Amino acid sequence: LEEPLIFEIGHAETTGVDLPEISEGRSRLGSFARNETIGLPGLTEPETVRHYTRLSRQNYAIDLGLFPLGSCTMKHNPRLNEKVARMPGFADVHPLQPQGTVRGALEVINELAEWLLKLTGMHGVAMSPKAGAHGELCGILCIRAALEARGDAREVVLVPESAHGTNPATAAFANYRVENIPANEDGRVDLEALKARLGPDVAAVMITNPNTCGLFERDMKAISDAVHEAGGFVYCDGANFNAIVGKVRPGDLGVDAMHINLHKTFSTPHGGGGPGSGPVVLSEALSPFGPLPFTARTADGVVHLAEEENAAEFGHTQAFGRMTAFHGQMGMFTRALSYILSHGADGLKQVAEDAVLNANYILRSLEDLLDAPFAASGPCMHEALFGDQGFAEGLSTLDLAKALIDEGYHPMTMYFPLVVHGAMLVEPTETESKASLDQFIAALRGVAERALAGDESMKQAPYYAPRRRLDETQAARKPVLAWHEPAPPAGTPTLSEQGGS
Amino acid sequence: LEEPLIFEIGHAETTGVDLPEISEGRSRLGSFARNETIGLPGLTEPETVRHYTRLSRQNYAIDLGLFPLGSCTMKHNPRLNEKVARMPGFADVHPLQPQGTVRGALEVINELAEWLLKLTGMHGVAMSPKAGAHGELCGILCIRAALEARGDAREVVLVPESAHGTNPATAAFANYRVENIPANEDGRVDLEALKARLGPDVAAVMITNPNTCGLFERDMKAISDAVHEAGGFVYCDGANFNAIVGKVRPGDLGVDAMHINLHKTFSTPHGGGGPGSGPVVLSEALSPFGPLPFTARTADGVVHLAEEENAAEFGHTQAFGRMTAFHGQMGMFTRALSYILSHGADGLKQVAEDAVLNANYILRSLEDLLDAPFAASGPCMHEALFGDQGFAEGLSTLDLAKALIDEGYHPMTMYFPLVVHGAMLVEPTETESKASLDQFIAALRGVAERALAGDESMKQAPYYAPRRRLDETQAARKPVLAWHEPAPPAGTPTLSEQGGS
Amino acid sequence: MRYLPLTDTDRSEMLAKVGASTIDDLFVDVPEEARLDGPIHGLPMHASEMAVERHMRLLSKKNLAAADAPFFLGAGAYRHHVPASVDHIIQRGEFLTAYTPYQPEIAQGTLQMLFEFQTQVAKLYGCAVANASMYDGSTACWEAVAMATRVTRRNKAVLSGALHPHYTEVVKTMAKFTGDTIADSSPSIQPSPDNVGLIARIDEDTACVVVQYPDILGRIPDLTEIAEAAHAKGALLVAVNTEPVALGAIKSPGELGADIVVGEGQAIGVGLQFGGPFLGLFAVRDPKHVRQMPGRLCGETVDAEGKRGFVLTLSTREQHIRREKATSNICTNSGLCALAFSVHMTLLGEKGLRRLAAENHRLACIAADRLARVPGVTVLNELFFNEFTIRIEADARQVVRDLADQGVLAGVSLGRLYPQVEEFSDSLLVAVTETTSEEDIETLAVALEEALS
Amino acid sequence: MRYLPLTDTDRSEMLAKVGASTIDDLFVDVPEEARLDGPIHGLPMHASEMAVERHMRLLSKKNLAAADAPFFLGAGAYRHHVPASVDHIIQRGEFLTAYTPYQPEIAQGTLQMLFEFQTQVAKLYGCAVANASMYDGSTACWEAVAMATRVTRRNKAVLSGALHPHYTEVVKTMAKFTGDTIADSSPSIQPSPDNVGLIARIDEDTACVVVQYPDILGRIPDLTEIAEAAHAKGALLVAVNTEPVALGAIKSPGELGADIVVGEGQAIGVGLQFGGPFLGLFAVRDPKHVRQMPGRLCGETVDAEGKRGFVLTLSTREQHIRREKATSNICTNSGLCALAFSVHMTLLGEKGLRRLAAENHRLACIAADRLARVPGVTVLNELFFNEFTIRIEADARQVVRDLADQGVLAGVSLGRLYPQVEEFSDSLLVAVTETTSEEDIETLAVALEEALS
Repeated sequence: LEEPLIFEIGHAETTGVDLPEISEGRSRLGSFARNETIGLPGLTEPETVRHYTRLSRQNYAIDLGLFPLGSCTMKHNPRLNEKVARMPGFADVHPLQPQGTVRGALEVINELAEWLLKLTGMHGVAMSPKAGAHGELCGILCIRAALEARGDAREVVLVPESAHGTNPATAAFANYRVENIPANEDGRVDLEALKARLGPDVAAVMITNPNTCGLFERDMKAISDAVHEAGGFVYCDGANFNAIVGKVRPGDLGVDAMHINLHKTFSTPHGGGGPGSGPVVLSEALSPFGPLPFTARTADGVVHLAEEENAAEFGHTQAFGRMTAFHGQMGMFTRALSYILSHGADGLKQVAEDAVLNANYILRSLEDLLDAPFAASGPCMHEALFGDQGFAEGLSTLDLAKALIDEGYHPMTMYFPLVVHGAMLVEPTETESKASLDQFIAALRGVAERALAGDESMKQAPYYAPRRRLDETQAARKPVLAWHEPAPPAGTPTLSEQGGS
Repeated sequence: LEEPLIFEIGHAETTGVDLPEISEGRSRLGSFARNETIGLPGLTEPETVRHYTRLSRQNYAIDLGLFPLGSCTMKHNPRLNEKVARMPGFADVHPLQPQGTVRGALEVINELAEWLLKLTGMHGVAMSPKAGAHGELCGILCIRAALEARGDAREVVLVPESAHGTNPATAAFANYRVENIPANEDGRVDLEALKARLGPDVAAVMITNPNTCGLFERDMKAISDAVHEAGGFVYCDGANFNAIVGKVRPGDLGVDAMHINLHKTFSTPHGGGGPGSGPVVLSEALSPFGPLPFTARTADGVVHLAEEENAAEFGHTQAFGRMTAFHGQMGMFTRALSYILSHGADGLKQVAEDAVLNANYILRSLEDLLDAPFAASGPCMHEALFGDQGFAEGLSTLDLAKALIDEGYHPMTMYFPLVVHGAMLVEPTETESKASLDQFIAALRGVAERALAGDESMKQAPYYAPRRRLDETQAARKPVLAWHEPAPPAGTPTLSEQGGS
Repeated sequence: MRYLPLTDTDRSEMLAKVGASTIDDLFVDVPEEARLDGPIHGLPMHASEMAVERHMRLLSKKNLAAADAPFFLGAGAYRHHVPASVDHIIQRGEFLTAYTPYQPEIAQGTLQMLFEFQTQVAKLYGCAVANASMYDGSTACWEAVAMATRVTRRNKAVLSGALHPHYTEVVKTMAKFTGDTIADSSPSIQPSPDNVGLIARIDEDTACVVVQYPDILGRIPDLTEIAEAAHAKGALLVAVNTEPVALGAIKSPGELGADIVVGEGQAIGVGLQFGGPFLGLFAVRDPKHVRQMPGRLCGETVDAEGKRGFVLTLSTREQHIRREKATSNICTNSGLCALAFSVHMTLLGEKGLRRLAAENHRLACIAADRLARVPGVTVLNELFFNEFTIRIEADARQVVRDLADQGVLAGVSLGRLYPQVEEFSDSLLVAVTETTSEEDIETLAVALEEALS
Repeated sequence: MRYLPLTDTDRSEMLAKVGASTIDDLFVDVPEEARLDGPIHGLPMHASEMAVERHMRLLSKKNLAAADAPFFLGAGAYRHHVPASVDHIIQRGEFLTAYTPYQPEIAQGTLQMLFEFQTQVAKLYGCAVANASMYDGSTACWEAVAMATRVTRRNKAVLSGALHPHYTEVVKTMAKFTGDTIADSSPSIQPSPDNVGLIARIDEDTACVVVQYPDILGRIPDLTEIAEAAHAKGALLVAVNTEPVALGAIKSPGELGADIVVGEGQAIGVGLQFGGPFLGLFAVRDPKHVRQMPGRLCGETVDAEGKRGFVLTLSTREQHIRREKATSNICTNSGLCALAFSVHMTLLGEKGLRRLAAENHRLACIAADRLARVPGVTVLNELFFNEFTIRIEADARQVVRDLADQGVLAGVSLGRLYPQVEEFSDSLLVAVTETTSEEDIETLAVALEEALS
């Protein structure tokens, strides 16, 4: 049974809440009182629960199976986190309550901040960014503010070819000119090329480490040193921090700013696209410029929230501004902290080790069949990268991915990073068992063999999903972005025609 | 992907809880300390969540679609009820806490009891029975106790042919001899036949009203009067109370005892087979014999829990005993009370009306196609009854039901009541919309037409369910009721053979 | 009404379709004099979700939740930490709002879960076969007695004095009506159970001996000895367990010779809930007794394509088929509680259950040692798992109430359980689980010391 | 570790398969001097679920939850009753643990929901098209300004003084780096918004005027007048709404001529959560502006068999395709919050939203009337929906703190929002919703009266 839209089953007169009908009273709305209908359909509770339950079953999710999206870190979302986030002291408090009534909330922010600083070896942290990309922006703005504070108007940000799309978008947004830096044949940043480009116009280098080829940038420290020597800053995209948490601290590698995706490394749910949360850790050089609000513990050990009104008290006078209203993604902080405390320092280290072990196991179980461009250069980190070399004529990475859907799996990340042709980036994460990996490997080997052998039926895959391939071209060419009352079928007389004499 | 058993994927060394390994300490277990392994597999949390999420998706449920099981009342289970049941003051209190620490819990029991008494027009209520059948037993034991108290050892309980199977089982359990009473051609109890059978040996008559043909027993009051006159009691099976709640009070019809299925009439979830909850309302004549514990409000308005220790204080000295440990299904009481308060007296009346309207709508939308044996005698109550008359040779009610699965629906109750050949009992409940009924009617008409026309393919249905027809005969003939480590495949050397020299 | 999808327009159209002019035309069979005119007098009208939630929250807050106090109650209901994922899973609509799996093709989720549950229970109890759950431990206990009478064709049950008094009461209540004979007694307040006295009561008419393990005072009876004595007289041993966590630390009743093992499963996954719904467990050691078992059974089979699948089976024992000849009138079971138990048990696994049991025992030993140092307190038990009996020089019921006023839930007084037995008034059952902190134990000790001085 | 399925046996086998002798062989690329030996010093080791839950509960209990006090805070975050079914649905694993729907064939659940959400938002805002959500209202506000500069190719934004100061601050912060010009001011504390002053600031360089509706003081500005003035100069009107419930009672910004409507959706379905995650709403009145919109868009299409389906579309605007030429760097959205909003809005429907709005307004009127009778209190607003400003003869920040000590959460002082503006110190924003009882209002009035006497 197909699930209709709420607009097709709901009515304006139906509602799933019981509220009194208000007889006309005195209004303080003046002439703004609404008289037009809005056009919102209502459903009763039984209909609502059924509609969304049925819709949900058309989704793939980590709760249903392995979700090997490289660079997206689809790991298990612990249910304790959900329970904690719903405790009334976290879920039902207003961001502007007097500080004396939200001491526990402030302690959560502070406790999480302390963990992040210790895990990264950094000096300060801006907790408020709403997502990874928002955190990137925060980091770049800190760099810009620091440079401006010393009267140094640099114009260029260097970004490797393999960077996440958000990296150049962020730099451009902050009015920087973006220049690419090439990779060496190992899949890593070409240190010499980078050094050659550094100069007084380079504000920062944005590097993802582990990078989007799933490799650790061996020369990270050397890169940082060179950038610092040239007067620039190092921004590290922390999307892949899960591969190294507890194994190495970015601060020890010379990083000046790094955002942390709480929904990746620290297991808060993706929810079909968000919300995320992207705290940014900062080096000593950048910390003074971190945005408001921020939390700090004063000498007496009490936690204080520094906002516009009291930043001066805490000596935080050079903040570059404010990234968002209120204090950031509190609902994600409680979840991430629950996760971190559950794992502890020992468990987080094990997380990185298991994530990396799982990825290498996949790499080595498939490299005989699929092209693995950097396999020879050594182990990968948390994700394994393959290319489409050897696929039969006419069959693509897309076809393999869609065929994998019919095997019961969500596909891996496709065509990213751009540096590998027909790239397939597989990130199993640490929350998969060996049995689960073995089953996935068998399925992937199966479709890979078909792609190599030229099984044309793959071009029509998926066959067994809730939908066959969807026409994205039509969607973009004639965008239908909202539901509209269907026009009456041709030939139906209009009301006036019907009633006309 | 098929979902394996936990025994096939779990390990003794794996656990989804973090508990310390206890080094051998002093033990007070003596020689009883366990040394054998138990053989329980463990899974980590990610594996556990996935296993059960995937399993759940092989179930049909009211959240997924209409569930027209006659006599089972599969209505929507409001989520507020689930939230309320989990409030710490209800979920996290021990049944033997001092009464001063559980005043609110006692108030819930009392408030719900008051509602049940007012809705039924009865005098007392035993809240502790664990389910409908347990409530039946409670009611029959009250009757037995009342009769014994007056030294009247009657031996027979009269039960109509169309009764729920639990009715005769209950009477037999209480050491009564069960005799059937016939139905008239209307599908109702034959009053004259009943009257003829009444006498000094008849302890009680057990009647379901509305009955299992979905009809209201018009002569209920006359039946009660006749039974009372003959010195017996009237037990009413309240499984179908949802059809008449707020429309008529069983107490006004002369009923002496009736159980109420909170999971039917009052929307607590069935949970794949339970838990239920079956409070029993009692007439003034039977109330003194109700089992412990019971709650009563004393003159000062304070609620007291009467248990063995204090029953005398409350004048309840003739209790026939105890049905269960503790106080009954508290978790169902909080849910049922939330539901009742949500609907209120006006809403509950509407519930009955909509349930009956929906059933009649189904009856009248199908009677032209399917044999409806009692359709001519007037409206039905909350469920519509059809028979298999006219089905093509070789096709049965079972085939129709299984074909309905392929249409996306759970089948109706089949082959019950026994008085109609190939019976199909359809109960839509009040929580279905007209659109939902129309869609179901169309599907049912479709399969009915195929059954009438002799579509042989129905005999193999379902085709699109998680499983095709299951071999119930094999299951019963060679019962496999627990998982066993599979024997090694033939030819595999045993350990001793492998190691043998 | 937020739960009623019919609109007034729908109602009019549908009345027209069924040929009725008003809804009351559909209630013609209800005698007019009994038909109610409007909403029942004296009851409130419908209320918003917010209003109902508020009302229920106020009632909830009138209770002292276990999490808000040092907590030592047991006596058949135990407080354990239940992982959040258990509650998540049982709230999946596909489990929560499904019916009894009578249509197996679209109920494999519930059925496979029940098959796994049965196996877990059987292993835990050291038995061959377990059923798909009963109402609770007390009713399962009666069902075991009834089954023993069917198997042995005798009608007398000998109950250990140390069986939970509610269980004893349920058995006696049922037997009063079925006509079975029940021999019971009160427990003897001694460091070890009175096996000699119990064995002496077994005779040639005895269908079964019913022994709780660990018993109501927390003691651990030697089932082997009793099993041998029972079997020698042709009787069955029914073992009753109210704390399944104990079986992670002590031998299973099946291993010790019990023929039928029943118990309360609440401690794993289900929670306290003021006493219900709970979870009755029922297992038999000898597979040949399966056809005399009460309750639902889930069995493995294959579908028309040969795929493994599960069905409810052997239902010829049950009331909906056998009617008055059924083995029991039980119909509804505790499916959702069985799911909670099974999920929690899967999370625990062998390793987790053993560690959980060890942690319970460790803390209970600490508590016993600490309380023994309180002047006026004597620990009765020689052996125990996570619950033991103390005797105090005061009326324990009053002490429990006084401590509750101070926010300490000290345990279950024997006076609460045996109001008629004067000599028990100085005794108190103290249960300790992994949710008890050493600080809680200290608080109890200090409060007791003050109460007794 | 309960979240890590690999056993030690697995790890050994897998290391062998990948040809490593220890796990550190896989970390060879990390310079040895930077590699950490053991767990990071000074941090605790792993903890059980019970221990973590306890720790977090203790922290939670250090906060005064809104449900436990008469509560009057608003200023961009509103407390409304969220039906239990909303939370049930967003916890379905298939919604909660899904990723961005990049594989539409197996993400129709999320996609259809987003399509429905977009339509609901568009209708509510009186617009043609809404996107699939942004981080929150404040960032959506900046995105609107940035979009206006793209559309008009001008780079000056005129902000109403009565825009939420956090929103103003976010816009100014961003503009500092992009080089756009922001003209802003503080609100004038008057019964009605200063439209004349605002309109006077619009010039030929202005890309957009940004007006909050209702504004930070709870007043309702006449958008029509501003829209006309802006359009006359070739500028766009950006309307900002922080309380979507208001739009059940007052005209939509689109209807009044706003070109871009953005806002905070938290009030419907999402809850307070100490300020996040919230839900940015973004819509445009004119469909021709769609290709300049930021954020994800979900569109209808068909699959290979002609069945209706939904996909993310027009992604050529987005960063993962356009990189440095993207319309915004936004990537993650607020999918789960959008789901909560959409479910709650579906439960409300037209009728429910209007009744909810009417109930909010009714109670707010009662509160305004009652507070006006407190000596020393003046109600500022001429018009308001569910929030209004009062002036009190005292330092409002201090009064709020003092009342909090008494367990009354009295509102948001303007001093908290505008610490630098001395003259605002006597002003207090009071928000009233359906969760406020008349008893709460009375409690506030009495407490204020005491505080001011």
